[in-house]
Amino acid sequence: MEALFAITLGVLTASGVYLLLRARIFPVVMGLTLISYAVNLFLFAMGRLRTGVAPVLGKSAEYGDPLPQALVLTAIVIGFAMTAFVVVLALRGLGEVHSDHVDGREPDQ
Amino acid sequence: MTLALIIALPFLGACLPLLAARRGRSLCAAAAALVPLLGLILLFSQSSKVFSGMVVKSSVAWLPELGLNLSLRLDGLGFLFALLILGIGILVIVYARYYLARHEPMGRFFAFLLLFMGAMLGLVLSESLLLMLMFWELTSLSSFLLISFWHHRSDARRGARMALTVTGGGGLALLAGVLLIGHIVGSFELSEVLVAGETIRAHGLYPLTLILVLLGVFTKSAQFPFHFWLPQAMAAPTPVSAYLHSATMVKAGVFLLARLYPALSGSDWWFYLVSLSGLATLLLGAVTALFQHDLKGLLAYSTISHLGLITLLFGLGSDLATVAAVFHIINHAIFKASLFMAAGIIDHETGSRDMRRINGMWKYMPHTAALAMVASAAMAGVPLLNGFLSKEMFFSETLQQNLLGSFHWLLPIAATIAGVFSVAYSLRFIHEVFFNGEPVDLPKAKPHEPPRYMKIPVEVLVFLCLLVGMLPGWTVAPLLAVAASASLGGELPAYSLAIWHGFNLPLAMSIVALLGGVLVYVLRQPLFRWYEGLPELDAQGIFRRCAGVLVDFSRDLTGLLENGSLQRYLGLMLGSALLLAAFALAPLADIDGPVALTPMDGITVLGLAALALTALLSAVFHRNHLVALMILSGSGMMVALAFARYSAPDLALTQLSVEVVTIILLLLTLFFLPARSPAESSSLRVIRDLLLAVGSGILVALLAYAVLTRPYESIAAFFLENSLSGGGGSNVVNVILVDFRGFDTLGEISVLAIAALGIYALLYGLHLPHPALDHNGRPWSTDSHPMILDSLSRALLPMALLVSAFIFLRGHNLPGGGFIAGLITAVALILQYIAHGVAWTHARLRFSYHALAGAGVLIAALTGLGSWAFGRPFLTSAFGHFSLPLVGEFELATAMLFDLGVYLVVVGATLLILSNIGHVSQDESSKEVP
Amino acid sequence: MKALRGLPHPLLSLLLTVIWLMLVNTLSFGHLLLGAFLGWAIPLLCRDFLIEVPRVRRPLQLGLFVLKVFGDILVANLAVAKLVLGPKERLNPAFVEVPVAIEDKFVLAVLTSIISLTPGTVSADLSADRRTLLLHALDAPDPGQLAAEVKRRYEAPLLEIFQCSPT
Amino acid sequence: MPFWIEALVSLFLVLGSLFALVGAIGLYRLPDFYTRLHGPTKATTLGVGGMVIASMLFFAGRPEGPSLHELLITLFLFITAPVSAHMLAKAAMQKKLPLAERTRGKPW
Amino acid sequence: MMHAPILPILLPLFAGSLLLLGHRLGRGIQRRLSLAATWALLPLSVWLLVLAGDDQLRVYALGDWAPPFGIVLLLDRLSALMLLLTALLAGFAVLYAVRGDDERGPNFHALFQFQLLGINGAFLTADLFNLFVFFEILLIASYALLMHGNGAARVRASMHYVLLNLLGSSFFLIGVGTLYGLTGTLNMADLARQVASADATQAPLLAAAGYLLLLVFGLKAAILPLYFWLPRAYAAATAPVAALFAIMTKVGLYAILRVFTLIFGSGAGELADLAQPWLWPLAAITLAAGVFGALAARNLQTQLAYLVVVSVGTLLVGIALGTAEGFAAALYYLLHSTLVSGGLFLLADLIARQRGELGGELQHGPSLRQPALLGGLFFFAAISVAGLPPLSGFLGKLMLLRAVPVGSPALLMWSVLLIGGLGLLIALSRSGSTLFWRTSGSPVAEAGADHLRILACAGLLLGSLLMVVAAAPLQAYVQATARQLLDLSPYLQIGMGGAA
Amino acid sequence: MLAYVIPFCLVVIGLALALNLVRLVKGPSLPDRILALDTLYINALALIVLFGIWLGSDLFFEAALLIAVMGFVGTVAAGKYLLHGDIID
Ligand code: NA
Ligand code: NA
Repeated sequence: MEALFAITLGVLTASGVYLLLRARIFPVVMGLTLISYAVNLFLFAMGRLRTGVAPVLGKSAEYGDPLPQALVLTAIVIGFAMTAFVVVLALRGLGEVHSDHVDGREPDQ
Repeated sequence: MTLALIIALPFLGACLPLLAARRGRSLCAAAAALVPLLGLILLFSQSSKVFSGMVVKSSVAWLPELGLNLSLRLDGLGFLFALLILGIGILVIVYARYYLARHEPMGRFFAFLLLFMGAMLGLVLSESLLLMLMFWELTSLSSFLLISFWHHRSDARRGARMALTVTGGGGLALLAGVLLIGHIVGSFELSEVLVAGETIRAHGLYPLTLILVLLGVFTKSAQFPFHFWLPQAMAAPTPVSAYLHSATMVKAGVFLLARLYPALSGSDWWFYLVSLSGLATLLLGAVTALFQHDLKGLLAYSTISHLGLITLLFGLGSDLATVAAVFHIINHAIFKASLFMAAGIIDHETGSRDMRRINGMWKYMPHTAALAMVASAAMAGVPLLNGFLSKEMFFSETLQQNLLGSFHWLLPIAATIAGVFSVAYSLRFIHEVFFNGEPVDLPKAKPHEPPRYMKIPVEVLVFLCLLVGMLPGWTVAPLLAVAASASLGGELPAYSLAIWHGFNLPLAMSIVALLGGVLVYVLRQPLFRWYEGLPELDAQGIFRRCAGVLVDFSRDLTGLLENGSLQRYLGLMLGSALLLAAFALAPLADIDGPVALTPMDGITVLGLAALALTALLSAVFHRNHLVALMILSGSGMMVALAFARYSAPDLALTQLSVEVVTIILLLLTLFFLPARSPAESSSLRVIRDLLLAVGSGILVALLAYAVLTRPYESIAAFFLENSLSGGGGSNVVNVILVDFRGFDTLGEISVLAIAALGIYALLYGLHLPHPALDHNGRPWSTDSHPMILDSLSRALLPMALLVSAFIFLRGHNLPGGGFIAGLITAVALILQYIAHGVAWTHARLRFSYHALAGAGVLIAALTGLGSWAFGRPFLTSAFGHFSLPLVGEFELATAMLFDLGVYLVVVGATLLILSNIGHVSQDESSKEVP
Repeated sequence: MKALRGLPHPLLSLLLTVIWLMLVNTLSFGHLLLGAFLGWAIPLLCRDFLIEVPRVRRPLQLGLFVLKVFGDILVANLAVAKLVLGPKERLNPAFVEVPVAIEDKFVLAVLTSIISLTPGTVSADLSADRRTLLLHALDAPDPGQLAAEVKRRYEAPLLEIFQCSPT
Repeated sequence: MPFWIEALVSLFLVLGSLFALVGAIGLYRLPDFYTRLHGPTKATTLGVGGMVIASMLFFAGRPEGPSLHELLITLFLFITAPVSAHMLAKAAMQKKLPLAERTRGKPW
Repeated sequence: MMHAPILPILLPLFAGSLLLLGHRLGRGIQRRLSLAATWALLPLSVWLLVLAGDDQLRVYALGDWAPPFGIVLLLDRLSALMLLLTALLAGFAVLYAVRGDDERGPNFHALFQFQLLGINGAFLTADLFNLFVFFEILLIASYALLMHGNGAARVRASMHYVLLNLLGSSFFLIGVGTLYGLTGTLNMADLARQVASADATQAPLLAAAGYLLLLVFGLKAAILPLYFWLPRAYAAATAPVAALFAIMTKVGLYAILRVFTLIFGSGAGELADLAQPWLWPLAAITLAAGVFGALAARNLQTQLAYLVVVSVGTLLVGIALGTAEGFAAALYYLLHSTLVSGGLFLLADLIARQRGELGGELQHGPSLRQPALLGGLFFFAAISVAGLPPLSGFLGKLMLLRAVPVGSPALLMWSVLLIGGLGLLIALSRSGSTLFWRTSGSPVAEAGADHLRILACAGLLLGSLLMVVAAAPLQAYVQATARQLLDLSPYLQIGMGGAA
Repeated sequence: MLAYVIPFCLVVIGLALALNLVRLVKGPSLPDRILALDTLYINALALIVLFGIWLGSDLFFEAALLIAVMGFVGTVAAGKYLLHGDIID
């Protein structure tokens, strides 16, 4: 399963990076979202992939590594804050430079 | 201490003229002159020691490990230079008092002059080479200010910048040279360096060291090929030229030659580099001087030529030549200063410096003319004047050298030619200015003698020319002796300062030079025509062009690197990461680690495949934003399921909630953003991006797989063991969040609060036009608040809040917690915004989101602070199990208070963000947002 | 139940308390207290948002009506399953306009919800004057009959239970 | 766990999942958006209801006692599914999405 | 006393959240609160510096959880020094801001305090993931501060800055994740112990993680090829923000210094001195690119931004050396360049204000209202930045030059440093003579500069002089700091739960 | 018995999810995609409930509840977007 999981992360990353390298802000934001999915899953997987071992005491015989889960939680929240900032920055950009190009100007200009 | 005071005086005194300037020009000058006067007194207080051959030293340790100490030294050479700097300084101050116009800022002028004087004094009185170097660069800086004194003139600005660039740059080379000397000798103190000549010359780095030092010397002393800046510096007020280009600034270079003579001289490298450069400068300066029509230009090239002469003498490497060099330093300083001052008087009185227009001044200013003529004669090397004596010694030395082998005769001939031209340009100066008919078209109609006191400095100097020229043994001999012996660092050779040495070859050379000079001057017309025909070497133009090329190159390069394209920058960053990672991973023998893989099951395979597929498809469909967003949301759901599948219920909850809030956020912005991206990537760009994307994907997959198949020992066991006993909760992830690593969480909610603040500021005053049509060109529905949604959303709110409370309260022991609870509350309230609009909702939500977020952070932080009262570190948790009748046992934990803070921040920040975006399309009238 | 001072929405409070007990899955006294507290506090907190629910005149009839609706949902689903899995030609999709008499917003919302959950119909739109409900039916050979059926089967009982509109 | 409970759980699970599948099939194969809307709104909702009841029964057999909270999910879905469907139908009509040819009473 | 290390974090945290809570309070109260909180950092950090001066490492275990399990703060000489520098810079920046720049948009002071929270936290934490969190705090605050006042140029600059840093944050997480996945720990000292004992099957993976971190820090530090966000961002920022940002690149350099001495430093076994071979050439090309940028600049603020790049390259030379002398020189230069860059950004604003619409454009323009004052300050700052005597820039450069061992690398680094200095001399003399001398007409500015603004600007610039006067004790401090950094054993004690 | 029933149900729900995904990708209209997404959420809810039974764990209840809440709000927001553009107006 680890191989498939790793490949999935790879596909997520690749799709995200491709989108990140687009010129318009919305695809870029989607790329960031995909990358953050990949990164969060990666960080989470560093506690290893196991089933039925949720780290809630008394609910199972064994427990998985809770630390990466806590880290990912933090990362998700921070990622949300950042995404929100970027999209609003894009709105501001729309108001100030009238373009959704990441360089703040249409390529011909 | 005295030495330090001599140096410090001008720096401290620089404010005196600034202060005195308001009280009148004479007082200002007097205040300025007071400084070198005091310096002279202090200097002379040391004279007995110096003349007895002692080296006066003082040292204060400053940065000993750096080799930079405040150590000073006064020996004969330093004395000589200090004397010139202070003495001529006083004269220049007196002169400038009358030279500067009434409207010019005299206080500032003298302040700059005193700064420069201090730097020069520091330079010649330093014992530490590093300290000397500091003063060296200070002279460049302060001379920059002096040369650019008339900064409204572009030639002054450019001349100053050129001088600074060349001499400052040379200073940097010198710094490297000095550091190498320090490296070789192990000390920067002159007393150690000067006795280590053998070691230095034997060292492999000697040639490099010498070249670097000479770069400093040659740039400063305007030696070929760095001579070009000096004539440009003539844009300075004449007192500046008189000071900088006779006795001080340009002499700093030859001072260094004299200073380091024992340490660096005595090798072929020295001989060839120094003497050939000196020779070239000597000839070039002498010849070019003749053809200058500008009075100061002539003097500038003459200065270059004389500096060449001095350099050549040092280059010859004999003790006698060194004596001659030191002697010529003195003589040149005296006559050149007086000549510049005379030129300044002429300029001042006629308004011009063009010798073709200034004629017949003898009639208008006979006194000045007489002084100038004597000084010129000294410059030409006419007997009975000081210039003659040192030039005679020079001729004699050129005859003595035998380093050029069979070409040894070249040097005396070249020296004679230089002498010829020297006489010719001196003659031109005298003849064309003071005689040669009537003035032509001068700006000032009736030239006359300058004020009485303006001439006094010139008179003093000319008197000295005569005195030294006629009574050398009585006047200059002791000074020369101590200075030369200090430079040589040992015994003086036998030499005679007599005026008459009998008929000998040097005398013959002098006579040839005098007669030849007259001849050349008489035949000057064809020479002038020849010179005009030469391709013009406009140093300023070349310099400007060089600077232009440099700037253009910089602009091209910078534009090439920093082309303003984010895609390029991101590509570079990703490329760097791939490169570094590939480099790191190359030695990895086996990707597979020893840990066995877990088996596959159908539903997980399907889920992961769906995740990968939706990700891929959202990239494929990315140009249609909304379609891609919908597909992307599918990925988000799959991620949540993956968390659930692999034992992370809290993560699944969080992912889900954040996902939905993000979708709402993106939908809010999509309303304003274009619905589609244009197809604008070139196929090359697409290929590049695909390569980077695939590379990044492979890197992440590889890292993940490699790590997952390797064993690890984690600190997790500690958390599992202590969660209940130490943290009071059985949901270990939550206990980590609010207790073990509560500090991270505090940071995380700060990020959220800051983002909300920043977003509020971003949206402040932003009003985007409400698109009238949807992306297909149809008008939007006017039914913005459908009745069913309206009713049911209101009915759902209490239930959602209840669920929120449920998730919050059980978070410590079961999946949930303040963060998710906060998002549920926020989403439930956002639903009200969606269902009823901003105005309706705001009317019912009467609290400030700002304050809510602030209160949240504050509560969390105060909870952490509470532990201080119990002498525990920040964020130390406490919990207890309590029991009440009927209710039974229940738990209270400070962590819950902390979690409440988290909850409030999430609610406040999320609502602040979303409601304010919603507000962007509102009319100005309904602004004020909580 | 009448609204009391300090307990403005007793029914809602009760409902929330019950839901709380369901949520926590325990019947301890502590949770009863907590649930009651939340049931009291939440309506207070969001009192400006709460929708007016007309008084129930016939509680018993309401219970029967709920059961009937659940039965209809089950039956409807079997029917829909048959239509979904069967050949597409068997479908007779139609838009049907149903005039509605209910005026109360909440009850109207309940009606549209029930319509959407039951016999092959989805309430697609409500006219601006809230007088006409537009339905989409998956299989309606006779649209007129469908409209009448909806009015008879769902609207009439609701009107009776809540007595929210003069008929 | 007693056999009859297990059997009941199994029954509800199978029924629930099959209804969910029916909803998905409807979403997949029905001819236009409006017809597709019916599957998820009804069948899927009911399917989930079935599974939730199965879950309730399953956990009721454990020492902690009966588990009723799953019912809330169903309750919630029954309240929300019509609203979602209504919003989407309104949106589709706003966009004038194409109707299956056989549709009668076309509103435009 | 015991809580000392956390105070520089708590002070801005409480100030920031109070400002948030009272965001409707009057400007005056907000300003006073912000000023008080910022200036209180100064005595506090002096105290911490004195505390750190006894060469003991002070560990503050948050939540009373011992390392490596809980998060710990670490106060050593390096962190104390960085805190002091931040306090100085921030104090003057906020002083400048309260004269009106804070009114250009909402929430300035709260954001400013949160910015300090992030910076101070990053300097104090000894936990790698916590470092990530503080990085994010300082980044999000910097995004918002960069946009303070809004406007097209700021939007363009911010977009690049934000997006590049978001990618950087992803790298950070992957790096931290990989490290955790192999070592099972996050405490830097504990990581150092684990990394040191890594075998050949793990080392390449750890190295990859290390390089990802290097990239992240390099992005913050603005090292080529990652500095491109900087010129526009710094040039576009409001003056007090740009001044405060002078410390931002230094946070990246600090992180490089910390992580690549402790975790991947000389004691890292197979991975010893992981970054050093890359830092040499990077330092040189960064410096060169910065100098060319400064020469190319058409606008004063842009030129100053490139000077920041130059300073990064310069002090990276010292870090690349990996020796105590190199570190000491780099730290001295770091102090110098931060203060002077900060002061220069304020000065540029003062100048631009007196040039009307022309602002900082390097063209012939109107006369200034206070040419002597501003020109004098500019001359002073330019000397310092170009590394000419007698100011701190010279001493810093001298220390660096002396720290480079004589040999073939010296040839390269000396050349780059010295020729770079010449380039700066040319660039600054060009811009200075244009701004102050290529003028005509009467001044367009109605009045002279605000006194408090001048005080803020001059205060920072005079730091350069102060650093010369106090060069000896400062050198002693930075040398002791460098020695402390290179002596790993006390640090490693922390990872094992002991407070060394 | 459950040992056979659960895998069967997993396959059935998996199939349903796959069909949802097909509709999500295929569209053709935006309401179709939103509907598919909404259905995906509810099927995911079913999957999670199934998961809980499979693992015998009641830790999945909150996730299921949350999907119900969040999926609804997401769908409403998207629906309103299509309807009115400005979802918070
Ligand atoms: Na809106
Ligand atoms: Na129906």
